[in-house]
Amino acid sequence: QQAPAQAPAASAANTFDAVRSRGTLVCAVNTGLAGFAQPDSQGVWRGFDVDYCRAFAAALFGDPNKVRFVPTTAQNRFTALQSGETDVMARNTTWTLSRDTSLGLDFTATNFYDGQGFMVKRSTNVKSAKELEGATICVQPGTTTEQNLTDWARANRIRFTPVVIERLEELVSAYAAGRCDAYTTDVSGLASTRSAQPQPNDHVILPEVISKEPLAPAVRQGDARFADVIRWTHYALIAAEELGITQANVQQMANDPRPEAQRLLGRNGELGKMLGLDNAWAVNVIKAVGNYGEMFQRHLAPLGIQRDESPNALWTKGGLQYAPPFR
Amino acid sequence: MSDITLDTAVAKAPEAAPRTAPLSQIGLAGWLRANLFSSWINTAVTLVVLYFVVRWAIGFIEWGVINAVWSVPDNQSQACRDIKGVGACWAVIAEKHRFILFGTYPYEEHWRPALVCLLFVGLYVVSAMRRFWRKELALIWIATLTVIGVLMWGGVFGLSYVPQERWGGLPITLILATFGLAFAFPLAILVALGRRSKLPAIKALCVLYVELIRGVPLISLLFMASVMFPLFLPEGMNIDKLLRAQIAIILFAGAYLAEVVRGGLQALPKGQYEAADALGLSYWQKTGFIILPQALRLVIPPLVNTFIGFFKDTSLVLIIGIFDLLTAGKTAIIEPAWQGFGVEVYLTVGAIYFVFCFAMSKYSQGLEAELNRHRVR
Amino acid sequence: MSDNLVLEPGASVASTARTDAPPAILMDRVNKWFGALHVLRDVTLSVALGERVVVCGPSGSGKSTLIRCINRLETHQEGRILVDGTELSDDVRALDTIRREVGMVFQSFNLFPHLTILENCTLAPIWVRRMPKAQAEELAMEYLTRVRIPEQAKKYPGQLSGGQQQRVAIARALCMKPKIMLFDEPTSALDPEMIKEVLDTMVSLAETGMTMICVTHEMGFARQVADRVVFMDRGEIVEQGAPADMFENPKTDRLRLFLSQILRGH
Amino acid sequence: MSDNLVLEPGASVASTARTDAPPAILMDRVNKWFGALHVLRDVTLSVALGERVVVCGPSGSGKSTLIRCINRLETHQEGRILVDGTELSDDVRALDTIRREVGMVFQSFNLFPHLTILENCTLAPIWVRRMPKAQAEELAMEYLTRVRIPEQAKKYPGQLSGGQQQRVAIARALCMKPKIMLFDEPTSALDPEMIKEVLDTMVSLAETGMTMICVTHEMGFARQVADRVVFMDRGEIVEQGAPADMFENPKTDRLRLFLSQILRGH
Amino acid sequence: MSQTTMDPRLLRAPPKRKLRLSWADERVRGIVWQVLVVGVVGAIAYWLWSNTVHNLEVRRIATGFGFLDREAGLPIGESLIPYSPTDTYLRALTVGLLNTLKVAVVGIVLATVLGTLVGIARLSRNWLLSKIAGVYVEVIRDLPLLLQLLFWYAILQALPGPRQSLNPVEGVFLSNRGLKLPWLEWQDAHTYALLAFVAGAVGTWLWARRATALFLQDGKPRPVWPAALGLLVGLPLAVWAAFGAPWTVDWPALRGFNFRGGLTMTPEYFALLLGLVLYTAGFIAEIVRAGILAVPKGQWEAAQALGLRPGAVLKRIVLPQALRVIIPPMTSQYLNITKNSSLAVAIGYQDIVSIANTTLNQTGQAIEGIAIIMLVYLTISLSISLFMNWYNARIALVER
Ligand SMILES: Nc1ncnc2c1ncn2[C@@H]1O[C@H](COP(=O)(O)OP(=O)(O)OP(=O)(O)O)[C@@H](O)[C@H]1O
Ligand SMILES: Nc1ncnc2c1ncn2[C@@H]1O[C@H](COP(=O)(O)OP(=O)(O)OP(=O)(O)O)[C@@H](O)[C@H]1O
Ligand SMILES: [Mg+2]
Ligand SMILES: [Mg+2]
Repeated sequence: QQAPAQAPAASAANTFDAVRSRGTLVCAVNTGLAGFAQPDSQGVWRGFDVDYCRAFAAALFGDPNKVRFVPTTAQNRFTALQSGETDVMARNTTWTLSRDTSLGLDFTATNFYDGQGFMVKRSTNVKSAKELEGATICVQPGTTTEQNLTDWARANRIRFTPVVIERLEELVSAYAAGRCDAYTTDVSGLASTRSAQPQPNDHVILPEVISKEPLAPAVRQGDARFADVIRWTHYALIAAEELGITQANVQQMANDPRPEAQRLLGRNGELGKMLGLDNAWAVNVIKAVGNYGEMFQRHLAPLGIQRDESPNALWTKGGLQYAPPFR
Repeated sequence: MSDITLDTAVAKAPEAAPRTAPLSQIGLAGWLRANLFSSWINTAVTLVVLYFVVRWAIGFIEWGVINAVWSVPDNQSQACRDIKGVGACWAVIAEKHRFILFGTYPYEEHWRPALVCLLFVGLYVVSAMRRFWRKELALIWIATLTVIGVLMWGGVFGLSYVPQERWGGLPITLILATFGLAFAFPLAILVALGRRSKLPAIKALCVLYVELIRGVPLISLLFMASVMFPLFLPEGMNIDKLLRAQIAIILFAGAYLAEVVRGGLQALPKGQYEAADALGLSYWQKTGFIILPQALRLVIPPLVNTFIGFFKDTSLVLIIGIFDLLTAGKTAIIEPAWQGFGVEVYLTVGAIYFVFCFAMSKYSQGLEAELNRHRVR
Repeated sequence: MSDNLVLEPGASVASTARTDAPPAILMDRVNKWFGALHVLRDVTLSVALGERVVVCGPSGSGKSTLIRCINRLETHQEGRILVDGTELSDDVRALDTIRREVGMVFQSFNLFPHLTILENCTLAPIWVRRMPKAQAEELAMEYLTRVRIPEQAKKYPGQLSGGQQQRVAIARALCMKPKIMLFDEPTSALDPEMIKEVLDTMVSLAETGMTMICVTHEMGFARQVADRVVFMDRGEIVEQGAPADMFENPKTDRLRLFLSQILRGH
Repeated sequence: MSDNLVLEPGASVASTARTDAPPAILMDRVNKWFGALHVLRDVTLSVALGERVVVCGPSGSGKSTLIRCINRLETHQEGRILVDGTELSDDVRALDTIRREVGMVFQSFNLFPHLTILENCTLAPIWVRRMPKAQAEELAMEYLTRVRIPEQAKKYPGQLSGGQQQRVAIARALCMKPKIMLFDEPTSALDPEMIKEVLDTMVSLAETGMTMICVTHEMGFARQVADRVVFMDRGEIVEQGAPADMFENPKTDRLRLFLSQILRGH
Repeated sequence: MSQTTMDPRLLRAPPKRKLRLSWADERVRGIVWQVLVVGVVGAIAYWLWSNTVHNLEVRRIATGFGFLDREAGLPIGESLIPYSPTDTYLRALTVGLLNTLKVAVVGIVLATVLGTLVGIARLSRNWLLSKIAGVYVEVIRDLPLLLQLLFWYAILQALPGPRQSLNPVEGVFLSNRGLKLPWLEWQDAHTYALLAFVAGAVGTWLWARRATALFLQDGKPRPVWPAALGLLVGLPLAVWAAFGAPWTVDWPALRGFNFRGGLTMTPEYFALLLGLVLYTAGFIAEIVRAGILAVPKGQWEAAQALGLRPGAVLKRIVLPQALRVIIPPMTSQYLNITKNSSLAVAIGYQDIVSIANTTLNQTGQAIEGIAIIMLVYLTISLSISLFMNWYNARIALVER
């Protein structure tokens, strides 16, 4: 299974050096998905994924602004990464075995645990996805979503009429206008769509989650060092939250006596050097974007995405977000 | 003879004075009668059309002006939501117009793409004027396009560097269309010449290219540029997305323009070719000095029409995720606060496209009439 | 064949009009405006059956408009026009009747380029007169022989010279067996050598006793066949009379001026 | 009839041709086909330096093709053509040489409408002869003065009358200082009053001793300047000789017929 | 003179020419040029090809069309043939192709009709009508088609939901789920009645031709409509009755979430069709107008002067001449409508591009996916061109 990775290794092996010598990181993001990546009225990219890109840049260069965002569609996201047009992809992409193995990519660490669900209008009085027999369902093509839906419908003997629209905005507005009875995508997407509706309470996200959708940033296969930086940046964000280090208090926390905090913040040990980075890398990251919880709060909570009791909660609170030890 | 002329001039024969036509023939009444109510069927048509036009116009004015919301305090789109369906929410334009026009270009640097748009318009205006139809025009184009590149990218003369992914909105549309034309044009000339060549292999190659491209939709070429192009290049070499789309548009435009140019070449009398041959001019001298200057002049009106087509077609890059005017417009309404105001944004974007295309099409019609008058004389 | 053309057996002497019969065309104080432009002013004209009238006058004087009013290619706005006893009005049936009775030959031939010569000639007899095709073709060949181009029947108009085309146009009009023929400067778009062949055809047509109104500046033709010459200027009939009389003794200055001009021109 | 054919190359009875010098043009049993159509049949013709030859013959007899073969606007398929000692073949360099030596004037002028008169005349000297622009313009003005239209130099062809345009075309050809001039019916697209001015120009050119081959039906011109008249029919040279001789005593029936036609036509 | 014609030299055919190997030889130069150009193009093509092969290998992207037999698993909203997600990719693509054809064919017919009407309206003597038609043409032609499609789709979505759907006539529902019409429960009898109707149409056409021929023979006009009535209405009815006149109407009814039964026209299809038809009609209108204006006024007048009625003038004189001018540009509009139907992908109508696109996304086989799209369009374009050229040649034949 390693064989295919050999040839790209030639060019991918030095992604780290290439990025460092270029001085900017090129990060693939969604063309527009509320909460995750989307330009605001002034044309500045904002969102959860976007902040991850900034965090990577802060880790690599100590400056969160040394990043360029390349909007990608569902079709060209993988080619954009394969061809070297982008260095890293933080674009709500599900980590699957086939993608990990056959596309010449490496997924790093799951930064968001998602799962596919359904949303309906409250007025339909539907309480469970099983009641969707005969419904019209809005779905995006060319993604795992579409296949999950057909698998699930077959398993549950449900007939449905699909409305398949490529661009998300269109799909959402089709649902909102009542073109479909139900809208299916990852729960996070549902939540963000729901919160964007004039009356969010008119929409219900059904309890069934029909798939696992771990979203993870991906890099080209072959440069383990670069992948490490990406992976550990994520872990730094988690660890910061575990340790209570925030954007606001990261300077004061430098004096925090806890050894793990000392190591994370580069006061103690050479963890940054080991990654090939500055020892203050984690400080830079947190200064730029805050910790994981802050990012979540900033971008996803306003969309109505629950964190408590979801897999995205810290492991200490019953979730799955867990950082390996910084030592 | 001359005295007769004199006679008539002095002594006019008695004649019935020209009467004015009956009132029903002239003036407003005459005009109305002739143009709107000349027969009962005509009258019926007039009334029906009038009814619909008036009803639609009143409805539109009510929605678009009287009941419209023009602005809201920062992102509080609730006022807009309340009147949805009854009035337009122009507040979305007030809030998002700079994003629609310039996309993700750095906000403080928006004067640069704005200047670029003005330069493009200036370029079009200058190219439209017949007194600039000289060789120097090519220099003007090269100079302007260079300045545009400098402005957009920056990185020199104290302008900050702006990478290509941050460009967006109207400049992208103008760049795709104009650079598309500028590069497709020489290609088109070569292909058109090739298609008329006596050498069978070259001719076949050109025919194949033109027919292949014209037989498939532009979006399949754009898909190819976006998905397949990276496969064509050696590893490690990559071309950014805008450039790939630009190449697809150039290849596409090249085929259509080649047919336009070929039309001009065919319209040129054979005698011009023969006279040039008889003077001993070589093939390239003949082509450059005699054939092309005349043939291209003949095809300027269809050229402008083709250009309008490309201008509109650049909107298809939406499908591969490039932030042109239309994509920027659509992206503007992703933000939760502004979702659902597509019609307002589409109308605005449509108005921008319309202004450009309408101006060009009027110009081409005028030019065509003028050139035809020339040819008749 | 010639009996097809001779409308009244007694009409062999073509010199004078029979004023006793009801007039073929009667125009009574006809007025016409194009917008505010007064193009026909109180025109009163009566043409007897079998009479041959030549209309002349300076350019823009309303000659074409006059004869185009007769088969209602233009509508007049005041006054009355009676053709063969039928009054021209908005009535569609009256118009159909009149158009069948009146043949017209245009300056620019107006043959139908997508039909052969024979088809050009048989079109109206078949679809308007509902004549069987074979009979219509026979008739058409007769008239084509009459204008001396039967051998061109299978060709298309584009393949014929101008003079030949104009003769086809005459044959086409004759195929409807009209009582009245209108000619609007039938020779002015032709080269000199072709003018003669068309004029010859018209002369021989005149000799059959056909009622004709012809706008032309061919004074030779007028002298040879016209019973009457009508001189128009600025939308009025200024003077009319026998050709010899008119040309030798013009009564009005306007006619004198006109004659001097066209004679100088030739 | 075939015994009347005069085909021997030595048959030139031209009065002033210098037969001692090598011939300017030598065509030896030239044959040409358009597809299956045999347009030139064993044409053998020798034109001495300084000789003036007029070619005439009925339409379609191959006159244009003959002279267009001389500067290879058409390619012949059999036989040899030598121009000023260089043989015409697929060789591009030979062709370049020949085209510089041979000037051509067309029936329809073929001036370049987008260039001024002066630019029309200097184009080839500058780009083919690589003459400095100033010198080329001086030369052009000299020839334009020769054809008596120096004052039009800055105008565009569209602003000139037909006769003037044809004189520009002659000047344009002369600017390449050709040894031989070819004329293909240079006056037949002109109005009568303009024919004379072009013919005058050609006569004065002939007086400078230029080698000329001219396709024309202007018999007056032929009589005045031609050393020899060549009569072609159906792709063959049927008869040739001094103009006076040819016109007064045509030896073949075909020439006699032809002469009677063109004389009647005029 | 005939002696000359018999001249044996006349029968001689042109000789073949020999090639001389020299750079100065025109033909040698020609060959060298061609080899050079074709070589360069070939080299570029080879370079791209070898890169592609290498990249495919490296990225482990399988090539070949084997994936066509695999299960697609992609849901399709509307289909002319039975389809379920368990079917193969090949079948899914076939569904897409049929959907493309459905839009293209219906679009061509409607755009031609609308365009002709608008073109004639622009020539109308009614000032208001002609001005409105003019404004329509200008506006429609100066806006990108994609924008128009999005606009119409947005408008259609603003229709009320199925529960509040407009119900202008019993059994007809218009909602944001599309247009629902009552439809017969199809039985064999209906198939036979339909066949009878087709036969009736052919019969009517034959009779119309015969009537014209007879009319040309004896000049007696024979009305076509009684026969048409009998053949087009009577015959199918009789056949239907003979099979027992089954008559069960499938009324669309709101059950659960959606209407069940009846005939559906989805908003996606409708928006695409509307957009394409309105857009293309703008161009066709101009073509028709130019075609009619190309017939000189003298032709109208001459025909009128011969006593032809307005209908006959149009049919026998003006249209045959106008068509010559109209057909070639019309062909390119038909090609455009077909190619533009690919924009369906933007508004969720599942045409060939949309399905091939999803396929290449799921299988990663970009080259094959795009090759399929191109091949389909090239084939359609070529067929339309051939048909229109044939038709053009046929009517050109009438002229010369
Ligand atoms: N369709 C029209 N609309 C407006 N004015 C017209 C129209 N047709 C003719 N006229 C005007 O009416 C006047 C009479 O025109 P008419 O063609 O009858 O003159 P004419 O005597 O036939 O001239 P000619 O000898 O040049 O043919 C002219 O001034 C002409 O400009
Ligand atoms: N390019 C061509 N292709 C085919 N046939 C041609 C071509 N050019 C000329 N011909 C034919 O060759 C024959 C000779 O033509 P050519 O033009 O030399 O005659 P010509 O004597 O100059 O006649 P004219 O007095 O009409 O100019 C004619 O039958 C003509 O139809
Ligand atoms: Mg007139
Ligand atoms: Mg000739």
